[in-house]
Amino acid sequence: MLAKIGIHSLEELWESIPAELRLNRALNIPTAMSEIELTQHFSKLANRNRAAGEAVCFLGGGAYDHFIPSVVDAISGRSEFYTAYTPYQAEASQGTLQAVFEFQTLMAELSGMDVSNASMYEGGSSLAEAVLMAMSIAERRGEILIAESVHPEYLATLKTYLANLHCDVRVLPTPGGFLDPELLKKEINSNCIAVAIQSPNFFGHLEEVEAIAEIARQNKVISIQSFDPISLGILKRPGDYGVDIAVAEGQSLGTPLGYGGPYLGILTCRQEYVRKIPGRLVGQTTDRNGNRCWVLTLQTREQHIRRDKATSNICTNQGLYALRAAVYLSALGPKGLKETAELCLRKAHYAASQLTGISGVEMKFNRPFFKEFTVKVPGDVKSLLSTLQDDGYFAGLQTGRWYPELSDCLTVAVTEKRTRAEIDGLAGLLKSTLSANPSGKKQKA
Amino acid sequence: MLAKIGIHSLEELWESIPAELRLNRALNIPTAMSEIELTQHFSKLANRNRAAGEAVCFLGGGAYDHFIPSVVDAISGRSEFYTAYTPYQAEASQGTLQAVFEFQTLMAELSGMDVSNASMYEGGSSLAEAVLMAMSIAERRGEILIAESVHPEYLATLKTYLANLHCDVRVLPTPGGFLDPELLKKEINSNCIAVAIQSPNFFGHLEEVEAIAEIARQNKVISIQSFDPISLGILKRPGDYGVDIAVAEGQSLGTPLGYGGPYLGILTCRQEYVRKIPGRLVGQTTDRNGNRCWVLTLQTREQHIRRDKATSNICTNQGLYALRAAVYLSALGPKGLKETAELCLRKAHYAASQLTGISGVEMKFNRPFFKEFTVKVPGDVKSLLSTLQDDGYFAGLQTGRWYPELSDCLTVAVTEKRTRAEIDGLAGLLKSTLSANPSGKKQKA
Amino acid sequence: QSTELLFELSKSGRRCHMLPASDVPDAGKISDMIPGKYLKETPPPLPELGEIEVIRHFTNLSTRNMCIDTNFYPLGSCTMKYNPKRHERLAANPNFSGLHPLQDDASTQGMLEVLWEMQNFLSEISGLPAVSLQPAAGAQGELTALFVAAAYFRDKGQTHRRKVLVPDSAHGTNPASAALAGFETVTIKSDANGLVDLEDLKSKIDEQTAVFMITNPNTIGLFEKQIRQITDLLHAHGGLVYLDGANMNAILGITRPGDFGADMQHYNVHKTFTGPHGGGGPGSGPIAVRDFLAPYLPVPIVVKKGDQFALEFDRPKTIGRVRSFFGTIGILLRGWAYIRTLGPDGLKAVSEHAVLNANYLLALLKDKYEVPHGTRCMHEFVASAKALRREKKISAMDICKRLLDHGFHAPTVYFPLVVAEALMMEPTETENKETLDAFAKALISIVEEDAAYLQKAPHTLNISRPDEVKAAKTPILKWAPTA
Amino acid sequence: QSTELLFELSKSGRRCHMLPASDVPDAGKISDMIPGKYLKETPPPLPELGEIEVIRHFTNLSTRNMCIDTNFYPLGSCTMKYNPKRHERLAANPNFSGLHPLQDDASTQGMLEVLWEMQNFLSEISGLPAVSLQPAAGAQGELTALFVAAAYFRDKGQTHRRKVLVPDSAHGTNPASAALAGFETVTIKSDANGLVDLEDLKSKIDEQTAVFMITNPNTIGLFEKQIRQITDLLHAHGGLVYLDGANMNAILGITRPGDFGADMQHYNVHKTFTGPHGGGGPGSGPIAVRDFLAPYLPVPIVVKKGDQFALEFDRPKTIGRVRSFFGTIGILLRGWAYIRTLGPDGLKAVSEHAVLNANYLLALLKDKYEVPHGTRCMHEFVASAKALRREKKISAMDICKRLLDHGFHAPTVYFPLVVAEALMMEPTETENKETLDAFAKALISIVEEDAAYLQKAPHTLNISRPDEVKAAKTPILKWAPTA
Repeated sequence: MLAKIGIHSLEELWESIPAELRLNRALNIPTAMSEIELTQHFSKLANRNRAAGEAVCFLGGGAYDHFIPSVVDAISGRSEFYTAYTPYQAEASQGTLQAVFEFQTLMAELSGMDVSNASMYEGGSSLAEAVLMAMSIAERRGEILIAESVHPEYLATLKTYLANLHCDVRVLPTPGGFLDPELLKKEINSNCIAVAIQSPNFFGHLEEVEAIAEIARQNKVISIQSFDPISLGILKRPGDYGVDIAVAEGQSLGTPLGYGGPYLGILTCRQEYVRKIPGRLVGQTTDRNGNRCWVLTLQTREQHIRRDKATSNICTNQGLYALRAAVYLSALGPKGLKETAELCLRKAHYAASQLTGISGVEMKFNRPFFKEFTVKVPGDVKSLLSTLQDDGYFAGLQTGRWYPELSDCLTVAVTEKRTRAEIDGLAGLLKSTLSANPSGKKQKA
Repeated sequence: MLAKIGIHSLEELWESIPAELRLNRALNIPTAMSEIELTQHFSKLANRNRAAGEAVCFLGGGAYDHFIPSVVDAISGRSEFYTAYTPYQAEASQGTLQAVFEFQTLMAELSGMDVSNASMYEGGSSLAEAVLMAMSIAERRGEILIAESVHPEYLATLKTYLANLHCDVRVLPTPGGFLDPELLKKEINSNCIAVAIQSPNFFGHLEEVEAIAEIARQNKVISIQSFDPISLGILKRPGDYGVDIAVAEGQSLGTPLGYGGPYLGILTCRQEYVRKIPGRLVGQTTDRNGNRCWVLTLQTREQHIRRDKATSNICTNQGLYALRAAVYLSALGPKGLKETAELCLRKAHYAASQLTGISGVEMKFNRPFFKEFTVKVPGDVKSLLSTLQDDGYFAGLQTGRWYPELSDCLTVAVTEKRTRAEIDGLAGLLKSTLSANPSGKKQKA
Repeated sequence: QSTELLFELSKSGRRCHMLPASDVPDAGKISDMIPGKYLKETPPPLPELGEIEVIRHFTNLSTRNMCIDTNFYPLGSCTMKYNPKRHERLAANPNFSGLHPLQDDASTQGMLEVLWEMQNFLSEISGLPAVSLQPAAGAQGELTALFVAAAYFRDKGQTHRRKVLVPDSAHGTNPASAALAGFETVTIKSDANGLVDLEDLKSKIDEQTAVFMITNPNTIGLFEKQIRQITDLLHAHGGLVYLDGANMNAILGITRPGDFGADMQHYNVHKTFTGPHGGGGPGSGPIAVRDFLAPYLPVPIVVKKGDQFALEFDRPKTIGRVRSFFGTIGILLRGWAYIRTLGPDGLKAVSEHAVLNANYLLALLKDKYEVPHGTRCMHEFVASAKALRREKKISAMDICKRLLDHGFHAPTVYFPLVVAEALMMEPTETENKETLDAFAKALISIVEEDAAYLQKAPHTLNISRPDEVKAAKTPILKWAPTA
Repeated sequence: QSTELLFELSKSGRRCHMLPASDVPDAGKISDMIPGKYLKETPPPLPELGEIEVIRHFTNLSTRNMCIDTNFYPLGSCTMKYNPKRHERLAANPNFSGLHPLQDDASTQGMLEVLWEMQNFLSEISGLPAVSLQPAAGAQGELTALFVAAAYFRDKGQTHRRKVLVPDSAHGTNPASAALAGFETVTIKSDANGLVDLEDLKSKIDEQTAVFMITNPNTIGLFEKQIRQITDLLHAHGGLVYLDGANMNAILGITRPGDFGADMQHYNVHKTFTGPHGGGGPGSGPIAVRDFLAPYLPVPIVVKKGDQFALEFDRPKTIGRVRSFFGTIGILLRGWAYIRTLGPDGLKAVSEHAVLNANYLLALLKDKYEVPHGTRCMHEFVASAKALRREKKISAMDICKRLLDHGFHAPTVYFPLVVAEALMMEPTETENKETLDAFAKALISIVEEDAAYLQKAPHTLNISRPDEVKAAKTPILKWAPTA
């Protein structure tokens, strides 16, 4: 090969790199490992983790321990899907293109919205992109209203995205565990571009989506809802409420917890905003023989053609996880989704009743909830959680980590995987821990 | 569908089954479980097993804890391979057929023999089938000689297979840990049909294959060797020694321990016996356009055509595990196989030196060994093993389980996966256990 | 993509799997550890490939297969039904797949519980009390059952019972197994209805008869209505009845071999309880037998003592072993999972839908294809292309090959031997109506095509028909550099 | 096989995944738990399918893709190299894949150690001391770096720096990211050699310049020899240099962005460190920056305190977050495993072979294809079909489509914009000589073919060329019953 190129040594490959810029030493990283060594090393590291599967997981906060049917792994493990690139060459990529088209349809059906894109990174940046999209629709800068009950990390993401765009983010307080529409009515004004809420929200409670979408509409403000896909097995959908843009973290739809990623951003909207939607879109068309087929379409919206006029820079998205979600929803079907949602609801409500049956434990907010809820507990929450963890329970999130005023609270998520025995186990352990030591700190033997 | 058939109820489907023969109750088996429940139940059962991966495994005896490169699982996990049937329709099965043809070639290269079939069930029945094949070659009944150092379960299988065929199995003793060729010379006679040995044998030691094959040849007796595929990275091959039929347990070639199955039987032989070989064979041919392709061939030997004249009834074999072996050997290549064998050898010899460095522990036999060896230990072997197991070591096999006269022995296998730290750990623990309590029973705290 | 062989792709020096360096103290040369006379200088001439080459080669090969996950596979008697993905996930659980077969029972209690349950399930489904999970495949199960029968008669001093009776419609493994168990085979004819000819049976049964091997439903897809008379007849003559369990998919929870008089049966776990077929294995062929045959079963058997499970080896009358270690665990686990997820109602529904689908397909086809043995069937039926061959020069094989073009795997052809130009079709319960409709439509369209065109089928696959005669005449069974 | 959509295959009542019954005490109707006004009577109209239908549908769809495991994929700048299977096995380890992102650090020490090492590796490879693993993809990494730059200038009171300079050969995401970070884009021309036109740069740089975004090696596959002059120039004007790391595959262990003057860079872990591309994601786009920019990086960062690892959130000048949770862990794990299995020598060999392969392919093609920017390249090069188009009416697109017939994925076409009829080819280090030879042979044979035939290519795939204009004119973005 060197001869064909016309060089005599590999060294000559680098002749265009000025000598003084070359690294004249080996990189300071560990030397190579064989697969056997890597496997053994990784296994030791794995033993220093305690996975959700090794404890009983009541953690939520945007990432949920839902069951993943084996069909999902079977399909996404096919290398034709996972080692393919973005389907630029439609003729050689109909598999991916059709699957994404099906994902788009499923997302539209699920959310009740008109259109979905091919996916976003994850829930937080999806919300930020939805706001950017609203700004693009409004064709002006202005204020963004957002409920404090939205996931705090989504809010942080939004603030970072808007930091340089001369667009203020105003957080509307939610002291009752939800955004009071009356407050919104007071705060909304003609400078506002969008109002963003999450329902079920970070505390697990439902927002008054219908009223908020209506107030937004009356004020010509774009309404944005971040939703929980599983909840839509029983709850009204964003589209039913008339919201303009609906986004979600799609992790619940067949993605492992994975310490937070890769996850799946979902972004859907009303038909009229279709040309403002960020990211990729797959469209149906026909080939020269009149056969139905699929292509990436409306690419002129994308940054690689519009370049500096783009309102989003998203390029690679979450193709493989969109596929997983499509397989997940195909496997569940409408009845499976409804049953899953109902199991979450029933088990979460049972858990709430068992926990609040313990002296000193009470619901923080008196609001309807789906699979997650926030309770007030006596004593130091952090050490209480640590005690429960020692006994095999990830009992919930320390709400005060994000909301200092809720430092006595615990946010508990219950999926369809949790059994009555596990819920009773948590309640029993919490009760005994609290009664043994009301400060929440377990006395070590 | 009922209307098309012309019936009104599912019940009518059974009208050809006399009513009195029908089961008029539900089967007495547990009621249906969803995938979630099954997963949770199975996970509890799994926790009641202690896998080789959760302890340090020095167990061998025909099943070895070799490393399986990830490429093996990646390929055998493709449903085009694992959900296909026997390749009866060659045009729709070229994938399987070519892979099996490659397996046959790899087995022939590995063993140094002329021909391999498409696989057998596992090592024990492969040896039995090799003997049946020898009987078919000899075209008579007569005596089978077999070394006592062959895997005792292979011997048991052989005896079962021959129980009704008027063919005696005579076991030749191996007091020195191998079959002494001089003994064979004495015992062999004109009534003998075949002599079977295993090298490395059940104790881990090498047999005098060359001498034994030569004695067999001189006596017009078929020589059969059961071999260890991994050992052939450094050892002379059955074909190099001139044995007539070489069989093996192929588990070492990419098959998980799996509590004993599915495993992979290998059967290879000299060219002249090709039409006596049991099981399926894939052959190369051309299609009508002259393209090279593959088909099942020499099927007239098989029972579904010869029926009651068949000398084997094997039908389904181990297609998927033959594929795994083919991928395994492709992944290793000649250098990888040699390095694997050399690591086994070096680590086994290091382990032997460390163990026999302990007072009271000594090699049982003074014979060359590959990756497995048998030592004499003081005290009660069974409770010693149980003590070591409590501390995380499957230290070896209690040789006396199969050979009462070796009740003070331990057979230890060491693969390339074992690290120096693990070997030192075993030696250290054995030493401290024996010195604390020479009877081998650890005093519990 | 390329169909070059691994060996043709090999280039010296390429590596895929890398090994670590030895971490134990250097003990010198290999020949210091093993005398040189046992050693070979160079390793076997395996191909040398990089990882991308290994993966592309086998991945591209895989695409040259039809399989259940991509195509309908109505291969009669082989019961190619869908293999649920949950089974694959469970079987890969490292706390099952990583167990060494010689670990002590205390460290394998979860495994033993599954196997113990599986013994019980198979016993209940067959109506026969004792089960051995050991046989590695259906054919070995047959053989094992005949070993058991031989041991039983030997034990009873009836070594004169040398005959095994086998219907002419039986699977080819039946007579082969009989021969290997030391018996002589006597063939029993089928009658005009495709059932065992009772008169022929009566004329051949005698005091030398050891076993009658019957498949029920038989390979024509019919239930042997006279099964009770047959089994009574055998028992009256001191013989045993062996039930070839290949077609159990038709009768789960509907009728039980033990109840209709069988003394022994095997199962194909990979058929009835949907282990994947793996392109030709692994199988798993457990057997179930009556109480009086239990002592002869292979060892070990799983027993429960209190709340502990154990392998029992101490069974003095055992035939011994038919393989090393316990059995084809990976397939047994899948079968167990199948039974646990279906339960009694689900298992019965399997057979209901298997039989429903077969009858529906039969109804769709019977006007265009001759079905010699009636208009109703159990889980499969056998059509004949005899008339088509005579009238249109279209053979069963031509139909098969042309079906491949339509994206359907072919049915079993030229079996059973009692039907000329046989096309044996088993749709199984896992296929839906649309698939059966499409398959019937394809079959019907094929008989309207030009015979010369059909004789050249398939037209759209990777290869056209292979020359099988050439393959058998001068067999090329491995690649060689000069070939 | 069928290309019916899921929704067209749906039949009422079919089920795949079954759920267990509720095991908690019945608390009544759903509307007793949630007021009816929030509830919907019927669930969303998802398709209803059995498991065999789900699996067959998606399995058959998969066969309508080219992918790395089956085909050569010389997609320039996308670095489609082989993805080792060991990475997939590791990433599936339940003790990694099963971690909840909000577990406390004490329960995730193994994970944090991997991530901490990965930060260090990426720092060492780039020569830039501080790393954030958070960005979800390369484009988000770019954006994050520009957020960091904006925060830095704001912190320094230099809010007047509004301009981001971008070469005309840059990736399209560069100007888009600049716009989203609130900057204005100024385009810098390429010179005749395909490098940054230094004079144009000098003429446009001023005190309003915030950042110069440079890709090096650039998208033409050339190393920007004057990189040191460029970076000195920027620094002299108080600006920062951002290195688009899409082409890092060419320079691992050879030269480091930090050493040639870059202040910030992103990585595409899925390109350089071979995360699988997933048919369009997930990606992972970590960034590395100089010390003085470190305070602005997103939170959290992994820190080591004694022998414990922890997530550090308390970084007062941080830009905040660009996504929720830590980052694209699954891809980062694969990247980490890649670096650990290659080591320093292996990483350098990656770049050596990537550049060797590209130069070899270039040498094979240069007599038949115009390569406007010289006869040597780094890891990729850009050929032009301009002359072919003029002389033979063969467009870059025609060549691409015809390559598909040969079993090769097409190169990147019509990019970079500075080359007419561009064909951007990147073979990567994982392809062997035989593949490059076959690919070159196909490319050379294509230009001898009839233009009309090429314009109708591909001829052998599942579909012929789709009507993209129609797709964009009246977009059909989802299935509807009447469509």
